[in-house]
Amino acid sequence: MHRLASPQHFFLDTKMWVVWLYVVGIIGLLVGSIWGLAFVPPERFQGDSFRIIFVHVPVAIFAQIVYISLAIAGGVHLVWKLRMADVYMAAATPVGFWLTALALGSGMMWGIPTWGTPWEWDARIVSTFFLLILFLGLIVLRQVIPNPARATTALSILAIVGAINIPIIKYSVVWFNTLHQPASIELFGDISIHTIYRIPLFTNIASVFILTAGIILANMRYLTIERNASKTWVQPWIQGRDQ
Amino acid sequence: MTVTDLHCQPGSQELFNGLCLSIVAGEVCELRGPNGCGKSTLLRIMAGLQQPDNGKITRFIEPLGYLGHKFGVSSILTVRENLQWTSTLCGNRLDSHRAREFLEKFQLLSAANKSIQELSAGQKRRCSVICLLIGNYKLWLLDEPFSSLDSSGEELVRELIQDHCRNGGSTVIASHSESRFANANQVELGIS
Amino acid sequence: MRLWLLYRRELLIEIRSGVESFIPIVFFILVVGIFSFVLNEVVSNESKVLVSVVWITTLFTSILSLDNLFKRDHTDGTLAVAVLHSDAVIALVVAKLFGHWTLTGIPITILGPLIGLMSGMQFEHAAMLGLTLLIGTPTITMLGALVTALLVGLGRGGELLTILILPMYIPILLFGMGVCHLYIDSAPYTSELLWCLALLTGTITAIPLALGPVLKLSQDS
Amino acid sequence: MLQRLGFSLGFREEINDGTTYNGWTRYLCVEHVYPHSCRIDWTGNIPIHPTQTIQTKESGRHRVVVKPHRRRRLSIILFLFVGALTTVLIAIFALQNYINHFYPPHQIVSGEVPIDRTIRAGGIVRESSIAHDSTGLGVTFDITDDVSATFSVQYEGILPSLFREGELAVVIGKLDDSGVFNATRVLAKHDENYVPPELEGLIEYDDP
Repeated sequence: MHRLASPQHFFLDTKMWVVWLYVVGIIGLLVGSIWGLAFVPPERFQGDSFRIIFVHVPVAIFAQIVYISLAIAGGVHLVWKLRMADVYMAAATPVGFWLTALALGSGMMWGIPTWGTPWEWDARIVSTFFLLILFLGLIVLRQVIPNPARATTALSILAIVGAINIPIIKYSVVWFNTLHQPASIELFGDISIHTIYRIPLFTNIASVFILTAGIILANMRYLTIERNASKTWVQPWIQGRDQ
Repeated sequence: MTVTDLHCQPGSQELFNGLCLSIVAGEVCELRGPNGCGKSTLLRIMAGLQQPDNGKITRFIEPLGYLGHKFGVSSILTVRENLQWTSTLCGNRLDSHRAREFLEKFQLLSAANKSIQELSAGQKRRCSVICLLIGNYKLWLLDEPFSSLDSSGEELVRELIQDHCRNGGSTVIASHSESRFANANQVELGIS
Repeated sequence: MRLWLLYRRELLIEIRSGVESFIPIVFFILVVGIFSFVLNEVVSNESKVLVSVVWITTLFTSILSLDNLFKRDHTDGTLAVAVLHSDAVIALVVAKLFGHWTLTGIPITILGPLIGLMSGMQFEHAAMLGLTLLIGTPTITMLGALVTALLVGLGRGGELLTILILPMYIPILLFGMGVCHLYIDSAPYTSELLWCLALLTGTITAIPLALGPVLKLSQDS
Repeated sequence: MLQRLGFSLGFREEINDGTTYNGWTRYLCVEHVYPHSCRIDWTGNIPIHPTQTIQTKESGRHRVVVKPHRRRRLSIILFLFVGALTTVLIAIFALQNYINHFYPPHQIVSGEVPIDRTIRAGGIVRESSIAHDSTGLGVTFDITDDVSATFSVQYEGILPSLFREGELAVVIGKLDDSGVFNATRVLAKHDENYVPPELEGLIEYDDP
């Protein structure tokens, strides 16, 4: 594992990984969603609108997982000052942002048929919304701080503080929601997952995981090139000899 | 204090690589070099304000006296309040007698109760030098100490540095004016 | 002893900088006034709305005033001097937090219930609002100070502050308001009150110690 | 004269040599270096402030660091520990007594409930007790805890879609002196609902 710490080895070795991750991820996603969207019988309450679950649930799960991974990378950066941790954070933040945006989007798309309004102050949507703001904060902070060394440390602190806050925000939102204005139908709450839905859902979850890992890895490779542009081993790629 | 193979690359341009330096008690070390060659960055790194990209700094004596471009005095408070604030910060007592003696030495007695905003740059610099003295640090890191000081001020500061080194302290000065210290060892920071 | 001296210095700076340090309180009164004026019929018969209004305005007032918490000392260079004394910086930071709290936290804790009483809130509801504010405002100051410390020295840190801090303030806001709403509903509110306390003790343990290194990190502008 | 000094894993032994340095008592801490860590050969003297006398170790495997420090670190760790402990305790305590969120029927019936204030009451809707009055939206139903206590509720408005007999319901409103609870809001509990693990005791309401 130590070999990967050096930027050059990282760039060369992971070339194959990215390709494989992309391939498996996309195939998995196609299989899972086609199966979920087309072949699964409509759900008793909501009929077809329920199918969005195959997109929404995996995406929402991984949005949070990416943020938690950012916080861990932040911790690693603060403690051991690993260069890779910083590159990972820079690569993973936009991916996390788009995942949360997708989760919110699919949540709304699901909201229209079931509740009649796309935006329903339901606890789960609200906490995903705040997650989106947290990601936005990370991205904005990175652009504002000119000095890269300070930027990474500030980001890792913010990521850690944010990660500590996620469960608290979730709990307080769910509590606040159920207290005042009762929780309308939970996103996927009131439908216990029958076995026939389970398989496509898990394939989708696995494939989204692989795809996200692939995208993040590709981002990291791109960033390693960009950061070490002045180094000698990077020159052949800069002239675009082989990608 | 020892600095071992320091490497710092803030922007794209590499400031220094593999720099080794050790500051010994009772010695003046002068950092020479044109503007923008990283003198103050090196000083900030030695003081611990800035993190080098890699390399290690072992500091034997913890509290360091650092005098940067900005005057280390808060502009709203008066001179006397600043002195009192610095003494509370460093933890050593400052009785009014000693404060008065410092002010007389730096001809700031008249401005003692005026707020720092009204003072001239030279007077502000003297005030920050007094704050440095109050802390009685062993190691001084001075960034252009003579800037905006008149000749009497410069003379005063130089004499302070000399007797500071005589009784065992050490000083690192980053300045581009020509050296005035006999036994100072020079560190040239040219742009390679 | 040192803490007291540093705290006095903070107050001295605030008072000496004249009106500028009273802007947050005026902002608080103004915004609460506007809200209760505009929502007049709602506020008069339903004191819950007023509680929410007061709490939300507290958040914004603290964000407004947190920006120049470290800014003045950073421009003067005193922050750099303080950071070098790693054990003294904790005392300075605590003094700063207290200074900021006395200028924004305490007035709000007093004014909030007062405004509530004026607009027809029962006495013990206003008292509960005051209690939750008393617990909430230090947490807000400390959490905000941590994020401000990250942004010290950046040009336009202020507006950015709001985006970064608001998600962190949500729990404090919800629990603080929740206790008052529950109290008004005469439902048992103990667990929410304890959550406010937990947030407070959590921030008290973590933030002052963390601020020292964070300030040191954000020196190299 | 100065050998390359690197940081190394070792334990710190403090010898108090009694001299003070501006108010701090000075500890001479000698770090005993484990053989497997990076080799440090230390010979000759270290450029320490001449006023400090140093006792050299002949085995050469020791590195002498003169560091005036105080008993600070211990107080910080203690403070952190106590703070974290109180926070966790308060959080646990808060989680525990969250459940009693509304008055059970037997309290309503036995009158331990303040009359003139809006309160929350909850229980199971008694079978076939829902009666719509003729004028329109008014509806009366009984709430019981399946043991003994039952109280009737009078409500103006649309009942929630998931409100059914035999299901849990929570009513918010005022109890008038005749024992009838006129509710301003009625909330019905879900049948099977994904309740986050840590909120087992919570009852989720549903209201259109």
